[in-house]
Amino acid sequence: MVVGEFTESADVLIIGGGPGGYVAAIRAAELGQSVVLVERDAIGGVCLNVGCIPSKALISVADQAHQAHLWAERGVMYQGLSLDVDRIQAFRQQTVDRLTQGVRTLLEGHQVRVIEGEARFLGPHLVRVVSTYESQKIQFEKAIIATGSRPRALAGLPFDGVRVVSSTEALAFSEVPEHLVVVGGGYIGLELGTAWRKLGSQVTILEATPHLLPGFDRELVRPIERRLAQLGVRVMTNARVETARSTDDNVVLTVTRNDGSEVLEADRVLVTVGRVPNTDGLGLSEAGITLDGGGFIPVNERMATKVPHLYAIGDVTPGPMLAHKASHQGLVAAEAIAGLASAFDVTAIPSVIFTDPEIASVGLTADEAKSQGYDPVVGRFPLAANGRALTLQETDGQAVVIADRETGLLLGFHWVGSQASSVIAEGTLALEMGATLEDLALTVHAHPTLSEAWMEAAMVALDRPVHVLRRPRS
Amino acid sequence: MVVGEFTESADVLIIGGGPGGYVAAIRAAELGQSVVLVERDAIGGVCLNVGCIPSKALISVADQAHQAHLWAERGVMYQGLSLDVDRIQAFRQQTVDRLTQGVRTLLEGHQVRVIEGEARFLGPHLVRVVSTYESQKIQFEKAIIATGSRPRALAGLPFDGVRVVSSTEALAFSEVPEHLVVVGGGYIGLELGTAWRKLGSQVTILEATPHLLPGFDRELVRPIERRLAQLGVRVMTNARVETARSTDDNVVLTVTRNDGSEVLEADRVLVTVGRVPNTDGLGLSEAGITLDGGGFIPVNERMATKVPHLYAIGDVTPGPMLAHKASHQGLVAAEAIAGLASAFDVTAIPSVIFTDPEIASVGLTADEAKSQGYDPVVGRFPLAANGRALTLQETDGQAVVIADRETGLLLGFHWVGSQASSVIAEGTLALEMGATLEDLALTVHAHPTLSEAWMEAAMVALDRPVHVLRRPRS
Amino acid sequence: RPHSSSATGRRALATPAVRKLARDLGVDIQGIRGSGPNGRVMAEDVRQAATARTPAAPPAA
Ligand SMILES: Cc1cc2nc3c(=O)[nH]c(=O)nc-3n(C[C@H](O)[C@H](O)[C@H](O)COP(=O)(O)OP(=O)(O)OC[C@H]3O[C@@H](n4cnc5c(N)ncnc54)[C@H](O)[C@@H]3O)c2cc1C
Ligand SMILES: Cc1cc2nc3c(=O)[nH]c(=O)nc-3n(C[C@H](O)[C@H](O)[C@H](O)COP(=O)(O)OP(=O)(O)OC[C@H]3O[C@@H](n4cnc5c(N)ncnc54)[C@H](O)[C@@H]3O)c2cc1C
Repeated sequence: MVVGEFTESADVLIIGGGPGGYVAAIRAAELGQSVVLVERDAIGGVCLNVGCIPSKALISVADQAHQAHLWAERGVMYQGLSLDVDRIQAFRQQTVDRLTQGVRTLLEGHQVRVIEGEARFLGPHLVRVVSTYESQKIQFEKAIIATGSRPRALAGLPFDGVRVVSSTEALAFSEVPEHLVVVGGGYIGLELGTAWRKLGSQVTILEATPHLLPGFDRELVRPIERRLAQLGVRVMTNARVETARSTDDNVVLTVTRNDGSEVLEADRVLVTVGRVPNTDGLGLSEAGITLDGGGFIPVNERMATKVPHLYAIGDVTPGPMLAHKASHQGLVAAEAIAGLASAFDVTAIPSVIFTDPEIASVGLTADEAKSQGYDPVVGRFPLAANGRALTLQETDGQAVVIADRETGLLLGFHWVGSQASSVIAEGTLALEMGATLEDLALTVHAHPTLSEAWMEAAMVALDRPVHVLRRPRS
Repeated sequence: MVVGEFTESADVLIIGGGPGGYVAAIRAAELGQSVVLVERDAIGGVCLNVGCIPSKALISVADQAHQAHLWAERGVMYQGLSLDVDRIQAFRQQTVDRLTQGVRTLLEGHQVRVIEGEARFLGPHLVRVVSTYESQKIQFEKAIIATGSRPRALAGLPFDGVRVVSSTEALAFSEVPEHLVVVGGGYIGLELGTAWRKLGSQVTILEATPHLLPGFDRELVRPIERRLAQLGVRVMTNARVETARSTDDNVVLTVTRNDGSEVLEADRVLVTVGRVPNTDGLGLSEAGITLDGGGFIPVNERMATKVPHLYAIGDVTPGPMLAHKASHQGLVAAEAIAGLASAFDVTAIPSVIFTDPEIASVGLTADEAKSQGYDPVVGRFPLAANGRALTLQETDGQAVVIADRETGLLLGFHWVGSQASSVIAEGTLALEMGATLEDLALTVHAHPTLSEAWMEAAMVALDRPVHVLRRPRS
Repeated sequence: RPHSSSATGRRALATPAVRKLARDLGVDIQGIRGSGPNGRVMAEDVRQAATARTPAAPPAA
């Protein structure tokens, strides 16, 4: 029971300051709403503080350390390489601080009131916000729930924050682990496992299914499997942690595979087996909201829940858990609240994985296209035949375009290789614009650039390849 | 006079095996023509042998050497960094060899007959090809002239191949110059000057006009000027070489500027003051072709010259001297010859400069848009506010989009900053597809990626910025 | 419309594939009034222009 509570009011209350919530706040304020944003932890959410940004900062440093080995044979040689983990971590933190400070400045500039504390619904138009020192109520016309997600824990291997950790701690290790075991071969496990391997750790990745990156096209994943092998990362698929026991300096894991079991000793265990939406402990039932079977909040294309004045965006809603999905939904929700006709109505959401090499994908795979009733034609172009890739010494990978055979309508773009994150945008725009193979093939692509591979892949699909030999059609 | 000459014949004769000629040869063969390709020097032309490819290979190595210094403060510390110029040059040559070998394999696979030698027209349907050992005549139905261009010499500073050199020799220096003077502040001079500076040479760049990269938007060039200054490259604008005298180990240059003159001593002088088309010495008048004032071959949109069965493509035709222009024209010429309805009918040709940072540009600048009668709206987004740029520590630069205020039609994309070469493709596709600011703003861009800056720039132009504060409209 | 292609002699607004279609069907795209947004010439506009221009062609079937 809290005494002397103060009650604020706002047109729009936003709960959660991640890439969903803070973008919604900026847009709502731009549209003239009075906005209160409640954040219990750090502005910027998972993405800016312990997700997208710090992981990519760590990966950049790790890449640099690794590049050093590769370039010796090309004439850039050094006698010794040493890593200063304190400086690496300071760089990661600076990057985070610069961006989160930027977001705070934007929120101030838009007169968004930011309140620190944990929000919980008391009713459909009222929340209580509790922080360490105080508590207050906020009354609102409309609200946007943008509380994001948290790492899923494994029953037999609970997080202890030191030896058995989530991505949050694995981004901030103050020393390079001796042996890091990554439980879960999804994108977060691969990104962080690769980074720490490049910084010197022995790394083992355990994946319960038969393949790394389940759900991704096998052919796209192959260059990553090759690179992991070259790096000396041990990958164990069909592997399950049976028992785990922590000693003073180690965790001892018993891992079973098809063919038997094995004991692994690790000084750090990173568990990345998915994320769960933060929809518990929010008092959603007081607000009248019911969750779907996965704990997500069902929304319509204007991001409204069943309770018309309550909206939800980002990781708490069904669909891919991606920052750019959260932000785009944030814009839609803010505009819908302000009375604009906006809707979440996109042809495709790209996804990027910052492994080595990177993978990016947007739209349909050939199989998905088939199951949607298309007769897909596939054009592939290897980066080994791309001049820019050669000059960068990044020839492992390929560009793949998927189109409808009859109309040439582009359906999907997939890239494994250098700078996937940068080249995928052309694919997303092509899908949104309803471009065809001819459109892509007839668009002049600068030479020598990686994106030429999209154009060449389109020419392969059109059966008029230039830089690869024509193959008998299937 | 040559005795016992042999005469071959072909449907299509192509003179010059650069990115124009070899691409035309592949496409013509694909379309069922019998093709002879004559090349006097090396298959792949300037671009693959002494242009695009080796320059970018050298730039990659130089960047790597330079990065090594930058990353120390982020915790990746190298001891005893040294450069092995032999290995660097071997890497450059390997890259070239791999690509030119690939092109030779493609030509073989398409049954293109490649003849070594120099071609010269004897008449509208006949050339003589002279090589070191032999000479022959080739009779043809149609021909494509793709003889490219060569470095322009400066009257007072003739190439001597050792001290006063063109880009060809400057790519292949067997030692890092002590002091490299670059005459000409165009893209080739800047690319190579920056690379050799990063490899340790003292570098001075002389530019006769008031600005580096004449013709480019000043605001795009500024980050490059800043970087050159940081690197310790001396840039002298409004500077002209008055006299030059070679000694045994040096060239002594007298350089005049507005305010007086100065003497520079250099062990190497790279002259890059433009390129001239290879249209002399070809016997073009025997073929009935007349040149324009600049020495270029006028062509129509099907790449045909005034003589209907003779086509010309690439650097010998008016317009930008770029490899991708040459290749696209090569496809058009080959298809036109085979009776297809193809035409060189593109909305925009992108151009990329591999300076530090890179610049890429496609479509109109604001000034050009104005002079074409548009009321342009400009959206700028700084890379310092882009998360991916921060994690790469490449925050200098910006994305600029130009659109028609009334309709939102996108007119131009300009980028200075990291990976300009990769992100520009989205801009070219947008222009070709007739996309608008709304199309770009509503296309979900993956986070964290550099291309998000295009989307943010579009939102700035639409006056609903997210990651920068709104500015009072001008 | 002050910015339509015919008024200023600017290029017709159409995608590369539609411009190719016009060439393949032998239609001058500059002369077509586009039905798409911003006066954009769509594939259908080109096909219609091609049919309209060849009334002499015998009707199919
Ligand atoms: C290691 C890692 C790497 C990732 N990399 C990428 C990537 O490269 N690209 C990508 O697109 N995605 C990436 N993601 C996923 C991305 O971080 C999420 O999709 C994104 O953060 C979701 O945004 P959101 O706004 O929905 O929620 P969040 O970012 O999770 O933000 C929710 C916020 O709400 C606050 N909150 C929760 N409950 C309450 C409450 N009751 N009261 C007040 N505040 C509350 C939380 O403290 C949090 O700050 C990564 C994730 C991880 C863990
Ligand atoms: C250092 C440098 C860097 C460059 N970087 C880039 C870049 O990054 N991107 C870009 O787009 N462009 C770049 N260029 C420009 C690019 O190289 C040219 O635009 C391109 O090579 C033109 O192609 P082409 O086929 O017209 O002619 P070329 O590549 O010049 O090929 C012409 C060929 O014809 C042969 N030839 C000439 N006369 C005869 C004859 N009489 N008989 C037989 N053969 C003959 C020549 O030997 C040559 O091989 C660069 C140029 C230089 C010098």
